Formats: sequence, structure tokens, C-alpha cells
Amino acid sequence: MKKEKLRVIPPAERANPDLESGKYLLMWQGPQHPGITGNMSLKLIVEGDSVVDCETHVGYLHRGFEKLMERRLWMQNFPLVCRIAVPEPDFNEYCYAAALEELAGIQIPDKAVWLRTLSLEMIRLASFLMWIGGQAGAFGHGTIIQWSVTMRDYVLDLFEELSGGRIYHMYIIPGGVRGDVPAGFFKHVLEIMDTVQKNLDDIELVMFHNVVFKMRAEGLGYIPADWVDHYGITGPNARAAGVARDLRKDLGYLAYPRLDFKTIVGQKSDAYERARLRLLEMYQCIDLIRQIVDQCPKDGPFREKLPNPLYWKIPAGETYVAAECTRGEYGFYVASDGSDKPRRVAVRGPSYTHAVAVMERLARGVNIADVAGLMVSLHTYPPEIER
Amino acid sequence: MNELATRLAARYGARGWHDQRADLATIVLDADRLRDALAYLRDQEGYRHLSFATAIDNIERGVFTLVYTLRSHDKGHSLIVHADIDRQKPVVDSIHLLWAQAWTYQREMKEWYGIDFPGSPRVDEEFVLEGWEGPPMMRRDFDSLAYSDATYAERPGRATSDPARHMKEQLYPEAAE
Amino acid sequence: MSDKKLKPAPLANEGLSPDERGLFCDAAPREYEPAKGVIEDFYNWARAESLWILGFGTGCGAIELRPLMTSRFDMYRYGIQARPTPRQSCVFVIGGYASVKTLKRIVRSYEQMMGPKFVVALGSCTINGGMYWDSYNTIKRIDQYIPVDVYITGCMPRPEALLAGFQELKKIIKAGKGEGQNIYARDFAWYKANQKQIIKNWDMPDYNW
Amino acid sequence: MDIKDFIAPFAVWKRAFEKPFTVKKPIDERPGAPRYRGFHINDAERCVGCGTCEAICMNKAIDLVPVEGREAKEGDSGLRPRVDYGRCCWCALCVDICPSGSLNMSNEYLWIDSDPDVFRYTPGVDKKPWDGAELGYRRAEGYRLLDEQRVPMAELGHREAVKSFLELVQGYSRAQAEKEADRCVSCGLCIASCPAHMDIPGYIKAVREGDLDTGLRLLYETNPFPEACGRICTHLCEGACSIGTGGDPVAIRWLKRYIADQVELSAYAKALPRAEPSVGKKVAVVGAGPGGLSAAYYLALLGYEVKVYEKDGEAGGMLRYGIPEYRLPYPALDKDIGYIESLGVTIKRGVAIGKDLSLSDLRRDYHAVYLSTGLPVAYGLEVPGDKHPRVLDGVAVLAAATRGEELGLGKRVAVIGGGNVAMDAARTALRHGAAVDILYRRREEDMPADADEIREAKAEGARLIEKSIPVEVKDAAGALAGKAALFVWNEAEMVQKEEGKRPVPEAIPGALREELYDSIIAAIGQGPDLSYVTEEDGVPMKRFKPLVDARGMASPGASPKGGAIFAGGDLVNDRKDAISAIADGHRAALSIDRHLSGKGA
Repeated sequence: MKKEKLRVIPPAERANPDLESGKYLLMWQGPQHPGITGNMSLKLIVEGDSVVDCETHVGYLHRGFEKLMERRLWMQNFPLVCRIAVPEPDFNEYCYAAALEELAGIQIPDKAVWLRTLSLEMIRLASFLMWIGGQAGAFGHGTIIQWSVTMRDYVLDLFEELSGGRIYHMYIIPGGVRGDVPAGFFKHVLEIMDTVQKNLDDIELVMFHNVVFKMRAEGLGYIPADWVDHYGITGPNARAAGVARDLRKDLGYLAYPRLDFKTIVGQKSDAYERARLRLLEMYQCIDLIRQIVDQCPKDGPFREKLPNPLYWKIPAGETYVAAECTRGEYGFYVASDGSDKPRRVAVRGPSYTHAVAVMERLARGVNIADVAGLMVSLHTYPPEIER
Repeated sequence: MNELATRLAARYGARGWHDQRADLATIVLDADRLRDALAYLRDQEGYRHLSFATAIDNIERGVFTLVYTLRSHDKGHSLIVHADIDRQKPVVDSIHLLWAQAWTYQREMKEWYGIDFPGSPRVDEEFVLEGWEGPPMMRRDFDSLAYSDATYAERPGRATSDPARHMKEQLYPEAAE
Repeated sequence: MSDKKLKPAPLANEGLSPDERGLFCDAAPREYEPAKGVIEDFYNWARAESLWILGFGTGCGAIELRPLMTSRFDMYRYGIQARPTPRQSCVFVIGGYASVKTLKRIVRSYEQMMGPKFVVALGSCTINGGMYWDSYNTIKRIDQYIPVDVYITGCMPRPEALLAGFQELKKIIKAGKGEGQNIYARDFAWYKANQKQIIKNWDMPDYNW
Repeated sequence: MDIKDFIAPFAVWKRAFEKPFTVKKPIDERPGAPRYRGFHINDAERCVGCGTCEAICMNKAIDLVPVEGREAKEGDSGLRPRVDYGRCCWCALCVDICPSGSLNMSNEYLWIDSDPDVFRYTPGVDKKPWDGAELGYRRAEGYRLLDEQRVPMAELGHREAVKSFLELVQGYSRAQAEKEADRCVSCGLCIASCPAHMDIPGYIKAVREGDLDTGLRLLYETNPFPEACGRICTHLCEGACSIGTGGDPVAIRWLKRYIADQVELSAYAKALPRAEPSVGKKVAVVGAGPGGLSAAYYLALLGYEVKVYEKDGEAGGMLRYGIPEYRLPYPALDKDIGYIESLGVTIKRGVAIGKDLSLSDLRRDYHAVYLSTGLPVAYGLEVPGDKHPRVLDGVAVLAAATRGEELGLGKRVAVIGGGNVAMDAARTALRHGAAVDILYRRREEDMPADADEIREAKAEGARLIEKSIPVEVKDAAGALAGKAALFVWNEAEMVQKEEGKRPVPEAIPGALREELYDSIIAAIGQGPDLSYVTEEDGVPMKRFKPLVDARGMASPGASPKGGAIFAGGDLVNDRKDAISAIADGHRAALSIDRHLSGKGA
């Protein structure tokens, strides 16, 4: 019986429910709703307790980043970009910096490469830890968030030590990184990785063997493998569907080619599988961080000298730099017309497709209580949709 | 990759192939052959993944330049496809049937630039803005700061001095202008 | 504030269908009449010691509420907890910048909150626009639209700063100075005029609680 | 679903007795990390108010505001940055870019208030609890958004240099100039320090953007001697440069030279403003030095008919006769003068006022006269024996070198003095193959010459003898009598006579030294030669200088017979450098214009 439930594919066409008939109820989930990821909303049409139609509404966090960036100097955009995604600002910083370096023809020192990789992996871990709390919470499991957010906080402590910022690190600056590792930092990293790993073991026991979580998450939000290209699905959502796609391997940026890791691929592609895959990726993060600490050069320059940021002009050109963030393909398209300000910066956030097109389809037929769990299982974050 | 450039040139009049990196190239097409070319790239050449679609306002040339970024995971190669459309009559073929999420990008472009994609689902609905009365705000001739200053109250009491002018007033006010 | 001489907004629930009109109260908010002496002090003490936050992450600031809610900083021991609905909440945390679209929801949620209610504003963006000072879609001063009791500076303010802000709010409430609700009632026309100036599609009741 | 799924969740009860995660007193127990980007701190003493923090701040969070009790002075605008915490995003780019390194961040993060208007303050001026915090964000070692080092200037090696009068400094290439110009932050602190108040950020911007015509136009707005000043200016601007507070100052002088060098004289007319139509009035300028020619240039631009009277055979004054060729090659000077002449300025060479013509002749024939005769007369040593034939005058030696005369300094040369003339004389002597001693009353750091000049003179082989008070010049004995002289000096020590004043040298009793020299060049200062000014000209004098008013006017004269007299340059001012003379000339030209046209009395 369960087997069939696992393979439910929601219809591609939208239902056209007649709201006047009295059979349906229109209700909003969000923006002010505990079961929503960030400040966004879902417009649900429900029949009984199952969703007939779902529309994603975004824009509550729209600040017009792409417009603002066209008004600012190249270097002035550096503090701005990290605000596009609060839980993982470093991917923005990296993509923007890498795009600039590519257009300006700058080679960054090896140490900066390693520290950038470290920074990206640490924030990946932190973001996953935040997510797993949300995922458990969306299914009514309030314990996990108590642990995982604390673990995330420990990782943020590391960031504070390294970069001076807790949430917005502003560490990966065009040309390299902003500072060398402080004394004793790597030791702290390893200690905290041990703590987090111990906690992940607990989470695995408590969450993934929890009967309620299992029953509710299994079969929820099934994504067939052939959707991946059709919808532009990336990251763990694609990997859980059995498509081995990881930009860290595919693009081989930063120090990833020098690290030993395998792309983790799932099969069932439902909410449970996605959660499980992310848990495994958290272990992978910890492993990668340990490898980085091991291999990171202890000396050497951490940044390349840049021209005066007040007049820095980037040669005309365009590029697209992508990185594998926790949710998938995070990319910056940067076009320069040779002036001291960008001509166009476009941000490609993985949530763009996950939270809108994919979510709207997956929600069809779902029990209303599971909408929150489904939403979180796609791991979306609204600011990168609306920028 | 140049074989692909030749094929695209022969079939769709593509031009200006430029290798930005080993795994990234850009190419320019005519807007009226865009949808066919994208379909061809998706089905025949393996560029099955649409990373994103957006536009650039090239106001100096009077055009919007569309930007479609495709990726072929098999080849490990990304391709940015450009097409210029008239800024006065910004209408393009919709690709929402090629990629299931493309309509979102098109809705965004409609709202941000005023580019129309006839037939694209919900393309006329508001996307990120609500009750917006100004022009499409990503157009270069829309001044964000001026709009902000005119619309949103600022906390008063700020004033700054230019060091050079201040020093002139203090140290040599008699100097000729 | 001298610029409060704006045209008062009409208070009818215009734009709603007649049967919906009755669903909302269209009376303007009234100032709260305090109880006498010690009794009001006791009320204030009780209010201060159970701050229930509305769980509405309006901006980046929301991200630092999670550590606060969970075991490491554990704000429950200070009598602070998050509530899912405005009806149960008395503290509204404005998490930084507010886009016009969110401002509409902020106003609505604020009005739906039961009094006495307090507002804590986080970060530069609420004070003077922050880094989005030139954005076409974010307001610069939240105090133009709803009254604010406490500002916490930072970008982002750390959880500790938030905690300290709540402690400050407690002091204010205990001293009987948490006047936001009364200010809103007193200058209602001014606030409404400001709100309507920004929110162009005002398709909701003037006052909805 | 198996049995594990029911049991496993209970397994974590084992953690029940572990230390909880909860921080007991979060506000007190958790200070910001040592690198935390908290509230700003500023060392108001080190800060020079250049406003670079304001320029880089993308949030427009920083204003520069006047601060009570802090006046503008050279190299310090007196302004200090004021931060608006309704804007700041704590990115610390202001810290990373701060030229002086005075702006930093503490690790303090608590600031809570119910009044939204209080979140603005001037770090380091408004007292805050976090002032002087030890911890907090500092930019990392070796990490600064601005380049500390100036682009090195190619120069002749010292061994090579002393062999000839070839120009030492080679000048920047385009790439070098643009790179150097990129170091400037356009704060404009330098403008106040330049006697001519040149638009330095403006022309550096022109270099950066490759728009040399604009650069040249900006130069000529205040200074018609860019070639000369680009080489020999005392560059007070570089002393005020904000970049110099944390590294090498921007090479403003070399950039000026770069502009002038790159534009051909034939292309000047295209870039520079044309003269106004003739106003039909005549002005005479006495002395074709930088000051006189500067006045002549601006007067010619304003439409006056200008004639410049020069007693020497060539125009240029001290620029030509006082500065050796290796510092200022004659073609460069000729280029500047050539352009001035091309505007219709007539230079009467070899006409000495007071001898060939009198000042009253000029007053009769011209509507106004500008005196810019400088300081041509060298002071004597004023010690017994200073009339010895081998005691030479520094200025005369340099002038003779310019004229290409045989100097006959001999093998051993003493140069007495510590100014630029002394250095020039010493280095000229070195180039004639002499061994040179420079004797100066005080210490090296007290020498009025440019530090570069002293450094180079020493590098080229001059021996510096500090703290030596001249006592006597004795004729050499025997066969050398009349051909060499013994210079006697007294060793001195520096004594702090008065608190707050610089120490003075005091002779150490009995420490007399003497040495035999073929020539002794006295270069201890010069005075004016005002013999051509007569009583009837009505020029008031004070301490042997014409007394001028704020406009540069010395005597109003009586119309129509007797034009007004203006004076400027070394003759009047205390700075005694070319750029001040040029500034005086410019100012005088404007004053003369106002005086003669009756505009703006």
C-alpha cells in the first residue's frame, strides 16, 4: 500500500476550482505564519484538509539588490551581496568575488582558496543545522531545533572568531579573504566539529527513527528524476531524486578538486529521503572541514592587492559563476561595461525554482498540515527568489 | 565547442561565440529564433538545464538584451545565449513549455523590465512588488535613489562637509574663486 | 512631532463588500486607561515579565530570534516566548528593513495584536534606512508607520543584544512608559496618512483587529 | 519500520546528565570575539579628516563634521567622521581603507535606546564606553585597501649621476603614472598646503583617466610652470597627503610633471584657455622669474599687454640660474616660458631696471608695475677672512654653471649652509669632480633643504659635517696662498635654551677644527636688491622688504602718470620657494586686474 503512496505525482495542470461553489476555502499560509520558511506566503485553495491549488507569493523581502548594485562601486557591493541570503551569506560573497576576479583577471593566493573553501563548508554546515531544526519542527518535533540551532551557533562562534561577524561575515572579499586565521582557530574548529558530530548522531537517532516523522515525511513531495532538468532542480533536491549532480565536483572550483569526497545520491526522493541526504551531507561537511584544516597552508599571503577600490574599473565582459550551496546551484551573473560600477548583476538562487514552480506543483493534493513540512523539505529561502 | 558554434550559426544565425572560460561560452541570437534555438540546444545538444534567465537594459542601444544561461551536465559546459529586443516593443516568445520554471523568470522580467512574454502563465501578475505605480524598476532610466528620496521619509539632521572646501573656508577664504 | 497635521484618513471600511464590512471593527483605537496606583504597577510588572513575541520574521533580524528561542540563549527563562498569532502576542519584533509589501502586513499584524503592545526594532534599517537607504522598495524609518518602544542597533544585532533589548523593554514597561499603543491611538490619523502614502493599494480596512 | 524506530529516540536520555548548552548570563558572559566588528572607535589625533571612510561607505553612513576645538591645519581638515547607526552595516570597509589607520572597531555591540535620534556619534570625540577598546576589528597585517607604496621613480644611479648634468629623475611612464594616480583618494587635504592651491585631486584624476588635456588645463589654472614645478617644487602638498599618514604620500609632483611632459608644446594651445580680447592696458613686470612670469601669464590671459624686464640674458630667474640642470633641464623650463611668450608676453632680456630704465619710467609708461625681483644677493659668511678670493657665493657659482662658465672650484670644496642652494652647489661641485664637505651649524634634521636633496647629496658622495659654527677663513700657507684657504670652525652642541623652541647650537669651547679647501662656497641665504626702488616711488619698506597689502599692492600710484606698484615672490613672502612666487604672481595678476578694471574694490 505504501509503495503506491510513494509514487504519487501531482498533476501538471492546475485545477481550476470554483471558489463560489462553497466547496473550497481560500487561505493564506504566511507571511505571518510559523509554518513558513522566512517571510513569504502560500495562497492555498483547500478542499477539506487537502490542498487543491497552491500559489507561492514572494516579494516581502524584495530590496532591489540588483538595482542597488548597479548604483554602487564594485567594492561597495561586497558588503551588500551577503545580505541576499541570511543563513548562508558566504556563497554570495564567493560568487561575487569570483566573478570579479575572473573579469579582472586576478589570481588569488592558495591560502585564500583554502580559507574560502573552509568558510563555505562551515556555512553549509550551519545552514543545514538551521534547516534540520526547521524540518523537524514543521512535523511537530520541537526537540531537534533546540539542539541544532545551538550547534549552528557554535559554528557561528567560529565565524565570529575568523571574520568578526556572526551572521554577515563579509570575509570573502574580492582578491582573497580579509584576514588570516587567528591563533588556535583550527583547534577550535576541530573541537566544535567533534561536538557537532556527536550531536548529529543524536539527531539521527531521535529524528530519523522517530515514527511520527517517518510516517509523515515518507512519500511526501515525491520528485521524479525527470523533473530535475525540466524544473531546473539542483542540489540535495536533485541528488535525492537520484541525479548525481554536485557543482563542487562538476565545476571543481576552489579547493574541492583537492578534497576527497563523493557525491551522495538518494533514490526515493521524498521529504524523508531529502532530509536523510542532508544529514549525510552534514557529516560530509564535517569531514571536509577536517580535511581542509589538515591541508590548509599555514603561511603565505591571503589576499591579492587590488587597485584603489574608489576607482576600480573592471574590464568590459560578462561571466556566470556558480557554486554549490546547501540548496543547490547558487550563481552570480555579472556583466561589466568597463566602468566602475556593475552593468548588471543577476543572482541565481536555487530556491527560485524550488519554492515557486516545484512547490506549487508538489503541494497539489497534499494534506494541509503537511504543507509546512513539504515547504521545508525543499529547503527554500525567499530572499534569493526576490532579491 | 566550435562545432556547436558552427551548427548554431548555420541553423539559427547565431554569431559572436566567445569563450569566457573553458566551461562557459556566450553567443548571440536573433530574438525571433530564440525559442527554436533554445529548444534545439535542449533537445539535441544536451543543454537541458536552464540555470536562469534575465535581461540587461542596454538603454544606449535602445534594446533589452535577454540572457539565458543553459548548462549541459554531460559536457560540463555552460552557454549564455543573448538576444536583443527592441526597447520600445519588448515582446519575446515564451519558453514556459520548454522549462517548467521558465514562466517565473518571465514573470520577473515582465515586472522588472516590462518585457512581455505572450502566453506565459501569470505573466501579468505582480511578482515581488505590490501596488507598484512606477515604471519597471530595473530599467536604467529609473532612478532608485530619487524615488526613495521622494517616497520614504528620512531621519533629518545629517550634514557633511567636503574636506577641501572646509579647509579653504578655514584657512584661505580670501583665495580667488 | 510637528508634521502631524496631515489630513485624517476616513475611517470607513471602504472597498469591502457590505457583508464583509461587518467582519472588521471600523472604530479607531482608543487610548488605554490605566488602573489606579499600585494596581497598574502590578499590571505593568506582569506585562513586563511575560513578553510574548509575534513570530513574524519581517526581515533578516528573524534569524537571530532562533538562537534566542532555543537552548543556548533560552529566552523562555526571561518570560519571553514566541507566539504564532498576533492575537496572543504583545511584542512585535521588526527584524530590520521593511519592504512596502511587508509593511502592509506589519501594520495589519500590529493592529491585530492585543494591547498593551510593544514594538522592538532591530538594526540600522529601522532607524534610518540602513544599507537599503536608496532602495525603491524599503522604507527608511519604521517610526513613521508604527510607534516603536526600543531600538537595538547592529546589523544584525546579536542574540545577546536582543536579550538586552528585551530587558530594556521590561524596564520601560515596569516604569509605565510603554506608551506605544497610546501614541498610535492618539496620532492615529497621522500614522494612517503615512501608511497610506506608502501602501498604494490600500485594499484593507482602515483598522482591523 | 522496525523496532529500532521505537527505541532509538530514547537513546539520547544518556545526555540528560551532560552539561547543558545554555549560557547562564548571555549578556555578561559573551563579549564579542577579539575580531568582532562592533562599534567604531577613532583615534582623533591620528585621524586627518580626509573623508576616505565617507567615500567608501556604500550606506552613506558617514558624515564629516567640524569638531569643537579642532581647527583645520596643514594636512588635517579638522573634520572628523560621524557615524550614523541608522545606516551602518558594520562591513568595516572604512576601517580597511582608512589611510591613517586611526579608524577601528571595538568588540562592543550593545546599544539600546528608545530614542531613534541618538544613534549618531563622532567616534573618538563623543565619549562612549567603548572608547579605547583593546579588542575589536583591526585590519589584518599587510591588508589595506590602499597601496602603501608609491610607484618607484626611475632615477640615475648615484655613481652615474655625479658624472654628468643629465637629469636624474626619469619621469613616469603612462602605466606608472596611472598606477600612482590610482593611489590618490581625492580627499583634497593637499590643496590647502599648496601655496598656489592647485586643484591637485583634479589633475590626478585626469592622469588616472588618461585625459591629459584636462590635466594640463587644471595645472595652468593656478600654475603656468608645470614643467618646472613638476621637477623642483618643494611639494608641500605631499607633506599634507592623507595617504602619507600610513605609507608613502602620493607622488603629486611627479604626476604633475607627467602631465606636462606628455603634452607637446604645440598641443598646449588646444588644451588651454585663450587670452581674452585686449583690454587696452599695459602692465610692466620686473624680473622674469617664476613669480614675474606667472603674473605676466595671467595678465596676458586677462587681455593686458605685458612686458617683462629681465636683467639677465635669459628668462627664468632662479629656476634657470639657481637650480642646476640635472634637476631642471633647460628645455623643460624653456617649454614653460615658451608657452607664456606665445600668449604675447614680451620679455626684455638683459634690461636692468635701475640701470637701463628707472622704475619711475615704468610707472610713467604702464598702468601698473609688478616687482618680482627675488633675492639675488648672497649673504656673506660674516667671519674674519670671508673676503678671501676662494670664498665664493653659492648663487653665483650656480649661475656661472648655468652660463657654462669655467668654475675652477678645485679638488676640495667646502659648502657652508644647509639649504637647497647649499645642496645644489655641493652637487654641482661633485659633478665637477671635487670632493665636497657640507658644513652646517645645526643637525641634519634641522636643515632647511628638502630631505631628498640631502639624501641624494650624501649618496653622491658629499660629506656632511653637522654642528659646525664658522669661525674664520685663513689664507693657505706657502705656495697655495691665495689659491686655497683654511676654513676654521668650532664644533657645537645643541642646547635647549627655551622650552618649546628648537634647540640652538652652542660652540664647545676649544673644539676648533680646520681644513684646507680649494674653494669655500657660502650658501647661507640671500637678500633682495632693491636699489632700483627710489624714495619717490612711494613703496613702504619693512625689514628691507616692500610692505604689501592683502592684494599684493605696495603703492597705489597716481593715475594717469604713475601706475600702481605691486610686489610679490621671494621679495615679499617668507616661504621663498618657486611655487609661492607663482602663487603671488597669480594673485597679483588678479589684483592688478581688479585695480585697473575697477571691479570689486
